[in-house]
Amino acid sequence: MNKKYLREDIIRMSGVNPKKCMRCGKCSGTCPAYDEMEYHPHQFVSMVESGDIEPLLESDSLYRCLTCFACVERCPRGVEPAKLIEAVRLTAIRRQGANRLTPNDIPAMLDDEIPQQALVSAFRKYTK
Amino acid sequence: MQRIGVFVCWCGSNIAGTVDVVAVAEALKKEPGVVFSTDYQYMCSQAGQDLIVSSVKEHNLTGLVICSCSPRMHEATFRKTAQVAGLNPYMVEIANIREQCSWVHKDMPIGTEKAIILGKAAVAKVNLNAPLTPGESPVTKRALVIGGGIAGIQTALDIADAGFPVDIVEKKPTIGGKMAQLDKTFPTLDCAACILTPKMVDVAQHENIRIFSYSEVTDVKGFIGNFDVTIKKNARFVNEDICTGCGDCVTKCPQKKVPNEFNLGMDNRSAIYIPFAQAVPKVATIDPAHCTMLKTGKCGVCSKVCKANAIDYTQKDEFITERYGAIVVATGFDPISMDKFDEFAYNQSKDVITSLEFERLTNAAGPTAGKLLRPSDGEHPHKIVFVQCVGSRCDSCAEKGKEYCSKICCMYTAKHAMLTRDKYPDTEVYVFYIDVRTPGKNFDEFYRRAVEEYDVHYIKGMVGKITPEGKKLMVRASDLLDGKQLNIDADLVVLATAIEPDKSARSLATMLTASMDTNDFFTEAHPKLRPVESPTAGVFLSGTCQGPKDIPETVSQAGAAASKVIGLLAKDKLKGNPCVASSDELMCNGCSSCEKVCPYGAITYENKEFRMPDRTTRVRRVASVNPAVCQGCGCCTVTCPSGAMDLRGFMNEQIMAEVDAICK
Amino acid sequence: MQVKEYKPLIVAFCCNWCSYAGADLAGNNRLNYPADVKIIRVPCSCRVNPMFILRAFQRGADGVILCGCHPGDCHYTSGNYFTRRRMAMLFSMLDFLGIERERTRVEWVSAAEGAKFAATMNDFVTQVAALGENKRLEDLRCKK
Amino acid sequence: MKFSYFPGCTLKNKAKDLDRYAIRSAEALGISLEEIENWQCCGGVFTTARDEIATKLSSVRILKAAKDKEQDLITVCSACHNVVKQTNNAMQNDAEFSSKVNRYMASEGGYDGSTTVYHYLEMLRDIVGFDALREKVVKPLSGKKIAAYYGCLLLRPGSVMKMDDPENPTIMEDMIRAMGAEPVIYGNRNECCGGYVVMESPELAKKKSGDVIRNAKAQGADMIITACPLCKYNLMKNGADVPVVYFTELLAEALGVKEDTNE
Repeated sequence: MNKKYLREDIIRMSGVNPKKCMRCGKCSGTCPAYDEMEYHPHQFVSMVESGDIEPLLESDSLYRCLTCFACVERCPRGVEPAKLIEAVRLTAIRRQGANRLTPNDIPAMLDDEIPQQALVSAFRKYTK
Repeated sequence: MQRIGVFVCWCGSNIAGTVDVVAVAEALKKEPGVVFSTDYQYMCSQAGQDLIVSSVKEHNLTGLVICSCSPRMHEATFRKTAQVAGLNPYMVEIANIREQCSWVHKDMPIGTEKAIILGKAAVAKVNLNAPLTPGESPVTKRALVIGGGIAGIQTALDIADAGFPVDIVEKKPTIGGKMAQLDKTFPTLDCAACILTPKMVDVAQHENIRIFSYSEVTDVKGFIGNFDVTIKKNARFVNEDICTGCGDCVTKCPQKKVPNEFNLGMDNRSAIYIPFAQAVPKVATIDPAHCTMLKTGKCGVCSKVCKANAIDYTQKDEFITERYGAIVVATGFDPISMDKFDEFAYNQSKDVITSLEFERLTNAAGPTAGKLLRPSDGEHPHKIVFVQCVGSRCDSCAEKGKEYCSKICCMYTAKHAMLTRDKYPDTEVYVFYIDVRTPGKNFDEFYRRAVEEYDVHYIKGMVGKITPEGKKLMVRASDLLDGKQLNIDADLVVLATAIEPDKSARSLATMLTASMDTNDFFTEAHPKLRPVESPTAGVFLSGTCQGPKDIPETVSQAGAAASKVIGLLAKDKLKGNPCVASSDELMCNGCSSCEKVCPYGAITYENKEFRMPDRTTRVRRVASVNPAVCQGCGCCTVTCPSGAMDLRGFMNEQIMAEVDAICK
Repeated sequence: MQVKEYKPLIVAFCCNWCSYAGADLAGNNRLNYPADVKIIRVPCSCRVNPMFILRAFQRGADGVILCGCHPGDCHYTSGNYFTRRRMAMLFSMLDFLGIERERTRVEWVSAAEGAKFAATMNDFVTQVAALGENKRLEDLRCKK
Repeated sequence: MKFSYFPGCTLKNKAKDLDRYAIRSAEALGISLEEIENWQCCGGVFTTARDEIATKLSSVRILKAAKDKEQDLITVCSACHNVVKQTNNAMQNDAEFSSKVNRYMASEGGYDGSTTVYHYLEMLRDIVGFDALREKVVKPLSGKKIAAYYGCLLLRPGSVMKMDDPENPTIMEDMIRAMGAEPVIYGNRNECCGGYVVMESPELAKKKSGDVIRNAKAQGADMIITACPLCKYNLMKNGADVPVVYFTELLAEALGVKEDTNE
């Protein structure tokens, strides 16, 4: 996909304006999944802004975001990085055959206590 | 009927190059009212002006049209010329045939045709001109300064030194403001009290200055030169004139558990108190919310111990009305509330403090006598995290903080970090910054010294979350340059909070009809060229009420505001702009529309008696314009539904005559 | 036969503090615009009574433009906000009367915007010229 | 007083306690919760992408069901509440989204975003009132030091959820006080437990849940309460050595309706 089109598509899908970012890094300062990520919330914002999106689409970081909205809540500029990450993740899993999770993967993950909610949510986030 | 003279200027070749000036003079000769018309090379030169003066005399002219450069250039010149010739200066109109004709059109016939039309419009207007005289009003030679911080103090001292009486109104029991709470000042590190308190004493001893402490302005009427201001002196239940400030009452007062606002609640004071040792005026004040005597009628200890008999439990609020020629607003700032930023745990831990609280903690007169101790347990902190830009530079849609940069935080944080490392070398100090902004004389050098000589760890990144745990504060933050998330177990966290205008500023602005921006900072008459004047004539701005600024800037602005006030008070009379609105009382229907749109509060309504044709009298409510306050924008003239309001110099008739002349 | 080129008649109301100074700056910088524009100086854009604009159309103006300080920059603090609202009302009435919307305009021009003033006038004159003569609103009493 | 009630999938299965004590306690407080008929799962998480339509339809149908009965809607599970409330917000404020949804749902009639959604806690605060609750408590939980665990979904995004101050909430603490116990305030109460990422990275969930437990205990908690089955699971699985219970269970206990619910 054309780089510019991809950028615009993600911005439109997320409703986020990455230009509002003032590069303070508070999103990455507050992100609970930071250590698990290769690209961090502030990098999602700046890389989408510069159109450097392919590396993000390839990265496992997409599946580490907890959608806990801490970055959304605490961003001083109202940038809402989590929404941007969500849009990049959807772009990745909407590609054919790119589902992160398949029903076959599930049994190995289960234990007796795990709530349905976790399965449903994971399917929403990882599968199209 | 006017007898109009037309004078067409060549301006060398500036006009004559593209406009046939002779043809213009010739064409305008035929206009109604014109009895004389001529051209000359440089009409603004002495010879040109002489030509005008002699022509007025020779042809008995009553009105002048000068076809020349922009009125913004020489209108004043030609008005003076008219005066010399014995005419009213407002009987002159300029046709702008240079900037708006010869300079923008290249073709001679086209330029000439337009110049003639512009000339005709000016002639049509002069035909309807009437002599105008600027109103005069006396100037009360006394100034009011609202706010007794460093801005108000400096302004008052400068005005008083020039020989004019000044009153300072301060809502707290003492003057001194925020600066009195500071420890050291950047970038020289001299102690704030050492440089401020002598000035406070100067104020107290100055023969031209009166201090109304524990007081507030409750009403402002009038206009430049003559403001009638009502000041409410809150009852302090102590006779100020008798109290010697010995402090016996303070030590003996049994109610000692009142949070001390001077130390930002970090220790307690008694119900009768003197805010700090160098307070001016140094008199006690009883806090009625906490005094047992005032609440229950039982106690009276302070009254018993006072040797001067200064305690008066029956004292009432007192209202004073005074007239002033000029008002200076110096209401200052406050740090914003941290309630909406509890990711930094300000409400959860005593060891998360604001920078102003840090000032008190390191101040020798503060709650810890200058020892840097944790508020929670009084232990010495070994790891301190400073967080910059807390609440500053927030997007407006975030609705939590302020959109602007608070300007002073980078420097005072560098100061705090440096002083901490200097006094307690065993302390690790981290500063989280987004940008370090240090423009100012010796400012960046100061910040670099904190990094290079004092080993303060400056980390580019923002703190995202602070979690109090046991005795520690777990600080989670990003280090953008190293690409890491840091987890620091700090002992003390200092938040560089955004500053905002004092809450009293908004209601004061309404009283003064002075304008404010969306952040409640007062706006200047011009952001660059008139930075210490408010758009409301006679109201001046000093200090942080106008925008965030540090002490040197505040003092400079205070001096500038004082010089403007002195310039005003030095005049005996004020000449107004005669082009002001006026209302035809017979047409006015009393609807108040004009009053509502006037940005200056120049229009008031009064009941007036009118004699009717049948010799009865009737009382009607009609508008009246104060010519000293009206600035002549003309907004009211368009709003007036009955057509009673008109603007002198720009009358409806005159403008329509210009329209007609152009469209003919 | 030579057809005489149609020249529109444009009246421009300019506030003294911003737009009139902007027009002066256009002159200082020798930025050309058509001579069809004739400027009337008013203290503030809010001094312009809708009546003046109607009068201009009545008397044969083909276009009327009103220039003031930028919103927020008014010399009199709030005058141009009133202008903006009043003109919105007037223009919708002109729609009602059948006077093309393109014959009127409100433009904010600061004292520093000489280039904007010239560009605006060029644009406005072209726009009005394209509409041709204004015949809709005439004062019958003015007809000879 | 009657409300429409949406329990959600987990409350009918692994989190039956959250559901049954909620209904019992409401009854004791004079409120009857009428479960929406034929409801479908809300989807577990709200997809913030504006072009995701189909995944949000089940939530819109839940909201519409309440509207058709002219009732306000009550939810208990944090995740359900977050999804339903965010969907409702999108229906109210995103015109493009709502018109697309209404085109999908043309055959079943449209929905305009007008249903009011309460979380059970908001019902306690705004409809019952904590003072009234205090009076109804028959078995005060005095002496207990209870840490309220909000997690992320109840409070954020604050501009949409509007339940409480997202950084300094008091609603659960006030409930704890009303029940006679002492609330423990701790910083990690609004940090994430690891959520659904437990499926992808159990280590992350372990670390995050561990942080919550450690912080709550360090601040003196001897019990943690939550409104979310997934939070409960993550905390329990990752070394909670203090009890982690649903807030409704504790409420039922305080109201004296816990024992007779052994069905």
